[in-house]
Amino acid sequence: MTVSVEKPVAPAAAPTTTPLLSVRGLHVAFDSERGPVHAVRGVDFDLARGETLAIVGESGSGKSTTALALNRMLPAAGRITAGSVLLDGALDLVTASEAELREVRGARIGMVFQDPMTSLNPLLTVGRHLDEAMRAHGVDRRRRTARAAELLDLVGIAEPAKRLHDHPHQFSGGMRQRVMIALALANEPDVLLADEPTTALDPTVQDQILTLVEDLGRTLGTATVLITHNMGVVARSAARVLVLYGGRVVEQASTAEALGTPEHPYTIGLLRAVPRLDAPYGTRLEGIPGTPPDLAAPPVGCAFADRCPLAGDRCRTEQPPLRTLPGGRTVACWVEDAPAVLTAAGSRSAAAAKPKAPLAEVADAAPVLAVSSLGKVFRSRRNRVVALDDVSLELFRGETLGVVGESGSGKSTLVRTLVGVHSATSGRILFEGRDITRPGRADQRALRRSVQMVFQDPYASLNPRLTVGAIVADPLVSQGIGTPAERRRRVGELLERVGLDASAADRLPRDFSGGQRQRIGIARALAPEPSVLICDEPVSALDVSVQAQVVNLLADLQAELGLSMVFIAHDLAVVRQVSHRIAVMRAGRVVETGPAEELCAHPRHPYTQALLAAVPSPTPVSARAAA
Amino acid sequence: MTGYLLRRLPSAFGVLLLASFAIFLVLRAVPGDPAETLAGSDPSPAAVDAIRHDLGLDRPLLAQYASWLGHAVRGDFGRSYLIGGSVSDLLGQRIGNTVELTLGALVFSVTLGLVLGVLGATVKNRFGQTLLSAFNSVSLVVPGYVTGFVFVFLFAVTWQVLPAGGHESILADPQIGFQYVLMPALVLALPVSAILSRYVKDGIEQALSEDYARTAKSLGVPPRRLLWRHALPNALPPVLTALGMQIGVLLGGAVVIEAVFAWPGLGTLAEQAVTRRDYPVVQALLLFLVAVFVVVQLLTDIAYALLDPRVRLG
Amino acid sequence: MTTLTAVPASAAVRRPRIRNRYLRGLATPRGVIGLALVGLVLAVGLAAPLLTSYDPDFQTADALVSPGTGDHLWGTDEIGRDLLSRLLYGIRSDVLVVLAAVPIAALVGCGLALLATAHRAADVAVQRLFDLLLSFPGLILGLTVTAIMGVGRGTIIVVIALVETPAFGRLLRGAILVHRDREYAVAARVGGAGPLRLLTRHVLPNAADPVVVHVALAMSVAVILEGAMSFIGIGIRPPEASLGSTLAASRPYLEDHPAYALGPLAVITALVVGLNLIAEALNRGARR
Amino acid sequence: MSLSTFATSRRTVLRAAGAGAVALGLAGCKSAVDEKRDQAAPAGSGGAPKRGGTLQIGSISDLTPALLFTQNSLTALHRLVFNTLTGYDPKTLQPQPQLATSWQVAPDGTSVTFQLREGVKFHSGRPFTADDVVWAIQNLKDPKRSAQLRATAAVVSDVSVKSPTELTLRLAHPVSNLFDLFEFMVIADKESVEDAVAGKRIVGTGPFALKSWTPGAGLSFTRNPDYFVPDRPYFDGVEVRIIPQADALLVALRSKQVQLAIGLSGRDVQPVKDDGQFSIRQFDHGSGAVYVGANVSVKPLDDKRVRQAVSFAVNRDRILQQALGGYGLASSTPWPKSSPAYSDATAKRYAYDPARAKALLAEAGAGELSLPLAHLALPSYTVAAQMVQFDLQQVGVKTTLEPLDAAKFQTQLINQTMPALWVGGHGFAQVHPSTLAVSAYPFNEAKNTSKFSDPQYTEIVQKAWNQADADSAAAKAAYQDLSEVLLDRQFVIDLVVLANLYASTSNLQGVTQNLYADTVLDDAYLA
Repeated sequence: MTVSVEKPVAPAAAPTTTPLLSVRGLHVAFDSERGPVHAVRGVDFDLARGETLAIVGESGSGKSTTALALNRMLPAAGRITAGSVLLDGALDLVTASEAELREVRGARIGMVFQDPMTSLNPLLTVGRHLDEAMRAHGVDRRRRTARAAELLDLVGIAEPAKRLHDHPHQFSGGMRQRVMIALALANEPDVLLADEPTTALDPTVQDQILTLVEDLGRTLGTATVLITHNMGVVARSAARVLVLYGGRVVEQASTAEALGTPEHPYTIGLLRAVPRLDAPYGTRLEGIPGTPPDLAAPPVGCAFADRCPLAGDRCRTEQPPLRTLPGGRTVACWVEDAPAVLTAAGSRSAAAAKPKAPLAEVADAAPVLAVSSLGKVFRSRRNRVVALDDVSLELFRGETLGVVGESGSGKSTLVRTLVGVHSATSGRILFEGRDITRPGRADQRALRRSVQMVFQDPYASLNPRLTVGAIVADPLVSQGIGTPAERRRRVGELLERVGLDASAADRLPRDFSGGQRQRIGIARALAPEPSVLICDEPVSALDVSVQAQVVNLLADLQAELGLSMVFIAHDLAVVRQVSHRIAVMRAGRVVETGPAEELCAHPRHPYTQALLAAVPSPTPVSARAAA
Repeated sequence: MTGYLLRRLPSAFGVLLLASFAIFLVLRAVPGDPAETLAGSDPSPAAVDAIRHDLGLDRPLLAQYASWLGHAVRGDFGRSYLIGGSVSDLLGQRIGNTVELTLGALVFSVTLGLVLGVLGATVKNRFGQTLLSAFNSVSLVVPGYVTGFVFVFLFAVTWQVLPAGGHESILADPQIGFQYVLMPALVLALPVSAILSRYVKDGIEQALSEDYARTAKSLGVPPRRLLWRHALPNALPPVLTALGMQIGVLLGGAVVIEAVFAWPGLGTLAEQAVTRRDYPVVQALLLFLVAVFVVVQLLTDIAYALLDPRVRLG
Repeated sequence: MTTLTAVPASAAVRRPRIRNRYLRGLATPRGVIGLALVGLVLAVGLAAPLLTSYDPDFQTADALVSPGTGDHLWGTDEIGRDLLSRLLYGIRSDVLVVLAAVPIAALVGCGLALLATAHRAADVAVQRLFDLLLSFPGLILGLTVTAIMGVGRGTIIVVIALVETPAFGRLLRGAILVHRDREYAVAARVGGAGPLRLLTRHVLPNAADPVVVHVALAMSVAVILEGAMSFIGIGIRPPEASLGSTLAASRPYLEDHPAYALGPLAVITALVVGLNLIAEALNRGARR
Repeated sequence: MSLSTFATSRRTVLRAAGAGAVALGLAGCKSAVDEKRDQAAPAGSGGAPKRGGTLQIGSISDLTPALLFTQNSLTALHRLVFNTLTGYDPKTLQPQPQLATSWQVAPDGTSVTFQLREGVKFHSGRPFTADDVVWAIQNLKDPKRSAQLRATAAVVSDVSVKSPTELTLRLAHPVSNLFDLFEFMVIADKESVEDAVAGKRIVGTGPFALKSWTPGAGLSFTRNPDYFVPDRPYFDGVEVRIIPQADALLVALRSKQVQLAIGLSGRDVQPVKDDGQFSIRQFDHGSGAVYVGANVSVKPLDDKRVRQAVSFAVNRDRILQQALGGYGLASSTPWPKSSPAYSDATAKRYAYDPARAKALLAEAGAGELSLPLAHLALPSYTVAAQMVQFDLQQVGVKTTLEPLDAAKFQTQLINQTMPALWVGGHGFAQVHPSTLAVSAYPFNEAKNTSKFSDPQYTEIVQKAWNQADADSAAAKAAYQDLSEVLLDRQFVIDLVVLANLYASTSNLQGVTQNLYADTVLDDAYLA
């Protein structure tokens, strides 16, 4: 199957059928205070019956907007400014009437959204949801009732007839996503648009959902457009990939080609930034420097030019067209032999990376932080939740201890108990030999100085009313360290240390991107020169290219400052990347601990094994089979 | 649900008890003596003392409170100093009238609030929006006695289609009763409807921007059904909370509106009882208002639970 | 650190012209109209002695003169006082009430909210107190307080303060509870901020938005309440003019002398609409 | 429904069509507006009194049963339900027979014998006898009843009943206002009197029987078929609707919901004054007077010249015109024109004279004064107080107004805790002048709010009260002395004698009131 865009010539390679969905020159703009934001700037692709197409990109690439634009589901501020979306080669959804669109939505095109927690109406039962979906397309009442249970059964929900009467909040996240899928498939649509269907889910659940989508697609013959930022998901589920950047398609190829031999510098960079479980232990991640372009003022030339190591003058002044390469894949880049040039550069930077300090060097010392039989119970008026149950851990000097677990495993409670935000219900916490389970004033002060924390959400963890300088200096002021002048100087140093300009101190957090904010959070944590740094999912809210930057920053800081670090994440591959040792948590307990590499290579506990198995690898399936 | 209610009840009673004591004490701090009020324009100290003794006002304060509370828990709120009859009977009747007015106003304000709110959320042209928001501002701002006067002047004096004031029980004669309640209830309802319509509008707009509305839209649910079946129910809980708060406003507004329309309700009774120190009436009245507040809060919670399965089934 | 070149804060993110979010909210059409309405009313109130040569209490034998006839621009009331003067000076007395009552309510309410969030036992007590105050409709509260304190400005101020205190208290209490658990507040605690610093530096600046917005709303409620209290005869102490008392006194003459009522009605409307617009503008500014 | 009603409602609907009433769903329905009108309209028309129909009355104030035996604020009750022994002719102030058919006063004035009407029955069916009169007198003596004429009732030292229709009262001393008592004292059914003060059941002998009372809403009366005056009353029934707000009451009248409005002030009735559909009756035998009280224990008000200065400073005519709509009598004495004590000369004694006031103040050595001025926080008193304040300011007396609610005003009045000056109202000047001095609290010689006491005043009051014959020349001279002493001492500075106003639709005929302002509907009908 070939997609030729520059000259919309007759489809030579696939002449037998008209594509199910044919998108040409799609432009979408959003109204904002700062003028129109051009979120999608000329996207073209075709979708054949039964095909699974992945649209990949980081936040702001326009992938979700593209999906929403296909059946005109854009929010009020968004509008399609140009282009066409032909369904069956006949009906242009861009110009179709609302009535025609309603006929299409749900019946021809079903959608599954990212967040199963908010995508279902909390007031309607699951049965009612399914009923609504079928009612909208004229299915009569009797059939609706019968089919609702069938659909739940189809998506693998036990006791479907009974659960029809339950409300969404009575289902877990994964189950809700199954309901969403059942809804989307209720009227047996030809196209399923799945917008990040697994992003909000834990790896093990993610795996199940992807399998379900694949199976259903196969059995029902549904064509699937899978929107995701996760290369691993692409690798396991899609036949063809469309890589978006800055609202434009930069590369389009079969999954095997795109992941195996990427052509565009951005695709290459993206793949290099993804942490892999199968990479040799100690390999350094490669981030893509810089931030995505501002689409309120889109760059004249290639959108990636600012971050591209190969960018030349032409890249900055002229937009590269999609070139069709042999084999039907297309790429939008002025540089003809990007992969070759980049491989040379990449190996240089890989060589420059410092290997991780071996664990043996530090293991003989006494632990900096030791936790024994820690328990934490939350009591509300109605119920009692055991968040931590008999947790024992040790953190040695200069070591990074990774803690992995899915949502609800108690990992966040653990760190918050460690830094004294929660008080422990039972057990003991020793810091440098001192019992700080219930710290006195002096202990508290020492603890604040020595143990600092980096938070998950780069948006919520910075006080929006304070300047960056004030935020970074806050621990210093709180702990009475230094004079104002000294503090100012130190803030400058810290900002530069984490890769920001010292002038950032005068700005407010909202002026910064997610990755930059996370750097600010790290600078704040480093301010009182702590010996222990606790990172609570510091990268899980970040895009892959940025995630790699932050992971590298943390690794470097750890090595250079001799920090002891607790690194919490739900992504085993990331944890393996930075940790010396890993502890796996589940339901408030530590189920397995061990040296990072060994634990990943030879997991003992079945849960660890399941976790490892569920991590999707960005290696094409064909390549994996060959390996 | 039942358990939840049972847990709420003690605190509700606590508020009532606290209120009863506060009310009792505060009233005694008010200068002026009911016995002197009753003693007429040529009182002798003997007359005042006789009346005071008759009313039991010469007993120690705490003893008065204890005996009042003792009777009150059995539903006996004493006898009105001025009107003579049992306070429970008197209040029962007045409460009935005020409830009639308030319920009428409630029906109007909810209906108007919903209609205007839904219009506000759906009408997109600029002129319509301006018109709606102007109407809301005016309803919110113009005091009830002015609206009341204009209405009375138009409907009762000029056109003579509605009675200018007074009250006929809507239960005794629905058709006539309705005509009496129409104007005062509407006047009382206007500002409240303006507030409610804002909550409805915001709630619908909020609900329509939620992910689940997007889901429904993606399923081809028609806009009308999206609005009524999917968005509106989700918009209701905050409206309900606002409504709970507005019940107090309605009762308070009734004081003025009842005066304008000669409606024999709690408002006029309150004014009379307070200015003439008819303690038993004032005490019972204030306690009733606290009870209304407590009950409305409970009802709001219950309605919330009925509307929202997350609370109900939690 | 070779891979980490300093990343400049995205140049494309333009900074808004006005830094303060409240001012930014007020600089919208909504806010400007609101400010203009309120400002106009305040200005004529302040300039009252310049705009009219009549003492608002000066009585003449010419009662109920229509506007534009004789020496009185806006006519006279039933005891021959100049209505324009009474209107302009009435603004002053309303503004005085509002400016005294709302800050008192805000301070007391916020103080109680702080107390409530500091201590569990205090919380229960404060919550019950708010419940108690909220359970009495404003006018009934007004009647009772007036019975105790007598008619006068102090009474109105107390009543408005009593009505608005629980509103401020609940708003701030709720906001503090929310913001105290936000991640940035946890971060500040981990950074070593004590309870006081946490509150003043981190929580309060963020929790203040609803309180600031409510100041404008409370002022409009105060204006309306003053009118309603005057209606049932417990308003500002005579002979001083207030908007509400003038409006109440005008009732018998609505038909023959509509100007009598129209003046205070227009001013009250302007004030309340203006304050509501300001509140909305502030709210939008704060939300951004 | 009669033919004429149908016509009315059709007309109403047609008129209303433009008003959107059809949209309100009222067209063709039963109309509350018409219903009231229909009840009121007896069939036919002509000049002679007509029987039948129900009179709709609107009243500002409601019944206060606890105050049933005082001069009640609900004036539309007493002479409907009750009768008295005698009733004054308002013009001559001569008692006329009512329940008593004739009476003889002993020449020394210490006893009076009544012959009572035969065959009179209470609404309960029980016959009225002399025992009921005995009981009525005892009842008024009970301090709990707070009757204003208790002092006079207390003079009755002994009663002897000769037969069910004849009794003799013996008095401790002669009193000139004896027949004020009999005008005042309603004869209630003694068996139900406790029910009456509790508001449950009020039984009398009057033209109408009280059918029901809904506190705050209204009272409903039906015709007493056994009324002792033949063929009276004309109305089948009377409905009293309580409408506490003056403007709401006026609107009720203008929309013809009520045919008679009671309790409106001169200010309130301005909009209908010149409207031919309505008429305003003014009863100038008065319902009391507005006055400025002076607390003589406050310096410099202890100096009567200062009090006289206040009296000269106030422009009574302006208050009459602006605060009372011109209804009433500007006067420096408390007496209405019908009173034997009234004279033009005394009424005009304190004509508006600010210069004289200033001179008097200077003479008394009172410089710039600043005094509190209390008043009842009711609209007309508030307006009057503001005018007094303004006038006083013109002669250099600054005052601060202190509005008081009814209860507080009463407390301060009784406990002599009024500030330096206050504006209030008093009654009891419309009957025998001595009643004022013994029954109106501000004037009471023994104890009054002004804390004024003067042996000369006491002597004059006693002399006026103890007259055996209220119409004798000696009595009239005593009244003149009373006027003079009041005008000289000025502890009560009278401003305006109020007129009682009845605003009604112009077809209402025959409505009168007695000297205590109780509505009399014996001869009333709608033309």
